[in-house]
Amino acid sequence: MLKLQKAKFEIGRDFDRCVGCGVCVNQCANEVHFRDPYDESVCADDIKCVGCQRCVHLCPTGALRVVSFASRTREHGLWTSTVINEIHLQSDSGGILLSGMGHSRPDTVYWDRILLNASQVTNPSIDPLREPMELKTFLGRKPPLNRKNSLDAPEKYPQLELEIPVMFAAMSFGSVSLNVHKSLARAAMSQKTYWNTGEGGLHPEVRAYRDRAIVQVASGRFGVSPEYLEEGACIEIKIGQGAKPGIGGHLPGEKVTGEVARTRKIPPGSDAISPAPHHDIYSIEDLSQLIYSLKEATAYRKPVAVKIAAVHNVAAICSGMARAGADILVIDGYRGGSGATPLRIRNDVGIPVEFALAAVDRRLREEGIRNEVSLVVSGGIRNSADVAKAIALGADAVYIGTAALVALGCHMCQNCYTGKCNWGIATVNPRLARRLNPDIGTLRAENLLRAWKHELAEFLGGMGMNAIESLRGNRLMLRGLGLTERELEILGIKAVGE
Amino acid sequence: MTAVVRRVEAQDEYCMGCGLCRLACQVAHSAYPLSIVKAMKTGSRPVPRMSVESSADGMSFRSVRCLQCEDPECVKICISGAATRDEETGVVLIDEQKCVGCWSCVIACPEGAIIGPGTGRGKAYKCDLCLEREFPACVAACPNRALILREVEVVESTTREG
Amino acid sequence: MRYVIIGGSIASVGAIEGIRKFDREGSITVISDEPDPYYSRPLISYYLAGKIDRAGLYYRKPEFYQRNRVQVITGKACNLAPDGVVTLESGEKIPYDKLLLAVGGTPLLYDRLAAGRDNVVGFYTLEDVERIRLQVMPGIRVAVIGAGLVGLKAAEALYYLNAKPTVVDLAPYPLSGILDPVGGEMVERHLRSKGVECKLGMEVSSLEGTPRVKEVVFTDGSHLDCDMVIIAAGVRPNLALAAGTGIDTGQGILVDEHQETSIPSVYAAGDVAQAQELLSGDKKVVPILPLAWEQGRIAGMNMAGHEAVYRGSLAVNSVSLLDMAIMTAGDSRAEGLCAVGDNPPYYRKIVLQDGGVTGLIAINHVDNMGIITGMIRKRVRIEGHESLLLQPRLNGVDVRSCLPTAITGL
Amino acid sequence: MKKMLREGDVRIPAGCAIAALVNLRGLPFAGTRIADCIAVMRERSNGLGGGFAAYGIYPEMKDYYAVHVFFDGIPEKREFEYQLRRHFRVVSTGPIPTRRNDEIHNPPIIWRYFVSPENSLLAEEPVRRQEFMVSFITGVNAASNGAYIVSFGKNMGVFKGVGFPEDIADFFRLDEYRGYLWTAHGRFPTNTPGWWGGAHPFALLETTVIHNGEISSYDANRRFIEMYGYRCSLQTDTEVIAYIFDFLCRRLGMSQEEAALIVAPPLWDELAMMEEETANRITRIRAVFSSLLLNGPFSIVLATPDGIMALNDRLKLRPMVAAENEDFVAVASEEAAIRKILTGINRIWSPRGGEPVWGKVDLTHPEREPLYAGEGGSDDAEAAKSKI
Repeated sequence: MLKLQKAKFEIGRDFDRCVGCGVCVNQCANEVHFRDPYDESVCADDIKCVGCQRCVHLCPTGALRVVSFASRTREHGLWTSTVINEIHLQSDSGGILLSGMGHSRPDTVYWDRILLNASQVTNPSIDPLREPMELKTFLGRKPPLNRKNSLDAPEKYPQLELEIPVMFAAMSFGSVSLNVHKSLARAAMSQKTYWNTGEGGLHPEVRAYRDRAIVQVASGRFGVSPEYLEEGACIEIKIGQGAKPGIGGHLPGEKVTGEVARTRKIPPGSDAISPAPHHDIYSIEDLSQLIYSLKEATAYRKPVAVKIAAVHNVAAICSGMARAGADILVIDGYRGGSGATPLRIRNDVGIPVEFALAAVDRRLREEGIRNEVSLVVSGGIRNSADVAKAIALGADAVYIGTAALVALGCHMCQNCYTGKCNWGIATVNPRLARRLNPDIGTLRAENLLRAWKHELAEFLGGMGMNAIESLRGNRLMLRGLGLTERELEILGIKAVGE
Repeated sequence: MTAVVRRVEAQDEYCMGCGLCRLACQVAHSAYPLSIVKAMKTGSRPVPRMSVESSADGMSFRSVRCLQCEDPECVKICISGAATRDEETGVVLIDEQKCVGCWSCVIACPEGAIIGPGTGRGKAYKCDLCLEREFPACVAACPNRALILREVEVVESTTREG
Repeated sequence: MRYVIIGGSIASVGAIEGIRKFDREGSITVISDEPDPYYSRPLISYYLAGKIDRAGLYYRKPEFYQRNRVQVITGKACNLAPDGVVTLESGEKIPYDKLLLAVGGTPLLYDRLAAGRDNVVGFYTLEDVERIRLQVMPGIRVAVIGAGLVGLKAAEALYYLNAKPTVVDLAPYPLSGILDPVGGEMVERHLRSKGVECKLGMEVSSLEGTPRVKEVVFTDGSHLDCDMVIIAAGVRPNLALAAGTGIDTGQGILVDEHQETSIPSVYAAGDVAQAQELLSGDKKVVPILPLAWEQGRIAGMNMAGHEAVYRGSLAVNSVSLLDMAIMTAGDSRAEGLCAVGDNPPYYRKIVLQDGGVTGLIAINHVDNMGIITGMIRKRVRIEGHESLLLQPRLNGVDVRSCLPTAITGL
Repeated sequence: MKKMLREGDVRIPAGCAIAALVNLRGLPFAGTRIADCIAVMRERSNGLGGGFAAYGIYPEMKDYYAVHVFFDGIPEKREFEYQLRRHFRVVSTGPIPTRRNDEIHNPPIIWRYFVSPENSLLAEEPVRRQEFMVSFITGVNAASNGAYIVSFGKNMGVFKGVGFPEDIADFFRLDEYRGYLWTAHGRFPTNTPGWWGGAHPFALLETTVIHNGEISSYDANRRFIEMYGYRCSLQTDTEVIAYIFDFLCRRLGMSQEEAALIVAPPLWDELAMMEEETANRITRIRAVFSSLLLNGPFSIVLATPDGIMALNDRLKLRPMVAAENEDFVAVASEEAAIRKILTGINRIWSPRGGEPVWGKVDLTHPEREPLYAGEGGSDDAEAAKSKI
């Protein structure tokens, strides 16, 4: 049967420059490049190319170009080439369309429609090069404020202490390589923030960074044991994920190699299936029971976070989670990434985190409990401006997943689920995983945090502040550009010029 | 007597078999060290002084190069005096002019680090640590820091002089 | 401390370097009967072929003796008194505190066959080569007696000089000392394909013609016409000096792990010494260059009062013969696992004993063979992974990564 | 043309002059002195706001709450009085005496009531009563029905309006009042239509706040404090600062020291050098009350019947000078203003950022004689003279 699926990219090779060194051949796990056995020249099979740009980066003579496949269907506003290609793919295979990473449609990125303030005349901007800038943030439950407030019982309120309000989001060993864990764990350690194990257990080689680890308990309960719970600084219950709200996860058996299997405590080669719901959480009171079970198991020494995907009634859900005992609420917007997600779910389920955050923060304030819980958001945080805006909208801190992977070399080819990540990130294949030297990965992740730290300090100084907590929930520092009245109202911000 | 000498340390754990080190070595030892394209396309291809081997399953790789032994077998076995060890730098060199291509060093080197028989040049070649460069070309070219230049202190032992 | 070294070749050089490593003050005297000291004997075939010039023969800088403050006496030692005096033929007496005998070997057959003939030469010293150079010319028919490494290198040089060499040996195939029949026949085919004739399995009965030999006569009655004869049938250790001194000898001068002879303060090294062999532990004479230097150096260090132990001889040979690379190491002639291929022909043999490699032959595709030599030397056990070592090219695949580290010890 | 927005409709940044003078023995002196002080810093105001808070001015009515109110008109006054009488017994009422001043234009109706809580409606328990009164005051002010409660406290009052502070002092005839603690404020708002209610000091019960600066963290502070029942109707920094201190000190029962630690905590770097136990305690407090950190430039004076606390932002981005002699503590934006009114200065200094300056009144001090010769009442002047 003729396959209707079309190449997405085409390889351009400048033969004047190509010296036939074969780097492209040995680096492409998709076997796009190959040596012609007859004349030893290097050729390419375009249809296999996922556009990861690995060969382009490694070609020592700059002889390669990977460009969009030029041949397109006739223009049509509705039936675009992408739409047609997707249908062809499904009629070829009969399967669900899979993808990696987060929501891909260029819908309004509300972060970009929100602008930050700066001081002029009536108050001075503060020069971060001269004055101390404080980004320290505490996550965890705070005592209710009353005359008998519990400041003197700190042991009842364990806190995570962050030197930058940016943490590395949950990405399990198995979905990413151990070198990714090492890189992020070390960077979190040196920059004094936290990294998240994801639902895949804690590999012995990253145990050294457990003081900065958030251990995740998800519906598959992979890797969970009393020791594992003890090892993290914080326990996160994952209910949902922005890339695939309402559905479970699936790590195919071929990725469950010896190390992954051991860390997850499952037989090698078996599919690691995380069910859609936790089968012991069918209601809010069930969640509460799990939260307190985990707290009991760790003697109330660690904060417990609950992560959900941003969905329509997120405010009410978060209020319930806070009252059910969650110390940290994590909201993952529809742009949140994933190693594997059905394309349709990824692009069409969930809501932007900007609105979810605004709604949740407002709701918790209306109920007077905002100060008692911490709010962490994730899902498409791309840069320090997004971080500043999220904090001004009301978040305590953010998680970055995709941005961290991009720092490690990800080029967003969205083929994570194939396990053929040419950048050594979303793979456990030892041939590929070794491509991410964790020494380099650590440096790159650290550099990203350092750079964002500098930028956050500049934002703060510009707004006349020297402490991040003065930005938190400070929506007066935000103005909306090109947003409707209703959007502005939900975001709780004024329009530019107001 | 101690001396501080250069060593290229290979972290094979992070060698991804791209072979850019080998290419850089070739170029650095060619007539056109500044242009990969000219180096590789003008005249006969330059000989690399080191190589990268993959494991049989193709899952791991190993940088094969001269370790600049303190008591080098290649120097001991060399019949022509082409192989020498420089006292000051601790670098083992093969003088292309003197080498007669007997391959004695090839059978003596336990690292398999000497290149020659397969090149058709009739001369043995080996890593000279690119002494005239700030970094050996292979180290500079490695995209994954699998090759690291270290300066180590060694206790000098007198071997055959050049 | 007075050090005296009899002999000026590679073992002598090693000894000077060994002594000077620990003793910068003591006097060193070298007694050599060759006017040209410290040249590399294996290079004489290259010199003959014109691949290198005379200066290329010296593998130490010209100021080597001067820098190491060595006194060189050209002469021949004829007597050795164990109480500390060497007497030269000239009658000169040289006292010593430590003595090294690095007197090398004497070519076999040469004395018997060459006496009185001016076109019969050995292939051992620079002097031999200079004699050949005076006589050789294109088209000349040369009988090379001995198909060992020396004989074949001589034949190769003659081939390059457009002479017509014929290699003669009693053994049925060339390099019989280090190769097995399969390898030997491969070498023979190669020689013949280049036009080098081989008369193998033939015993030389006599050389006919005086003062110039005209033909070689074999024991089966056949004969070979020739214009020149080169004797390259191997060497035997020069034991003359040791005779009657009380120094224990076998095939050569027996030495302990410090290269010291049975008489204290008298050492021996190089082709004359019979030192411990690495694999068998027996004492053997292994007349190859790297071992001579190593033994000399060990002897030198011990002479200077620094205890150094000889690790044992391992026969390692590599020769490029008319563009064929031939390598052997260890017990190369014993039975083992083989791989043979064509185009270009290659041969690989691994001799195994007690789970470790003890010998190897490689003809062509010889890249990285040192790895296996290293395995022999370190007695690495490779059970179950033997076939890896037989792959036609080790190049490109890392043998070591295939071997579980637990058993390689690498 | 659309009417310009006033405080409460919009947030208006402003610059200011502040001054405070407190007699540590609780001896009263005339308002002339604080007016002289603030007048020195005339260029720090622009004539669009000035005001004073005075403590100890109604000794004869000290058991009743003095309520100062602005009205837009008679109907609004009538409506307010109806509300007031529902909850309080009005003991005395009348306009606050004013003097004609050419620089003061369009004053509102300015009225004063002395009231006592109506027992039937208010619980005896003081905490509950205060709670009620706060909600009454904020309720009236937030409704913006044309009635604005300027101050509501015992033996104290706030006098403020649109104009330079020395003109406001003259207008309100402050030379005729004698108090032991005075604060003054001159304002430089960045918009023109000054509103009398928008002038400072800001008062909540007996606590008054004057402030020079712009709190960059305003909305973070506001959104936090509004979770606890406050409505920041004026959208000014001063208002939110007053609420924060009210929340911390009155509602949570903290000391002013602790409150100062919350609004201007030591830098983390400084904490690292402190004793571990102290550092841990401060860290804990900051973690819990992080949203109450006042960030951006400010110098504030918080006045209560028992004294003042003056505080600069942590980086000292606004000027503030403090001085003391044997009997007085004075604080002002500029040193010259203090030198104008204080003699015999023992110490004059520029307090470090985040370090509170205290001027606590010893109300039990047996000696009740004024020291200042230039003070209003002739009796006092003579007494002072005799002392010199």
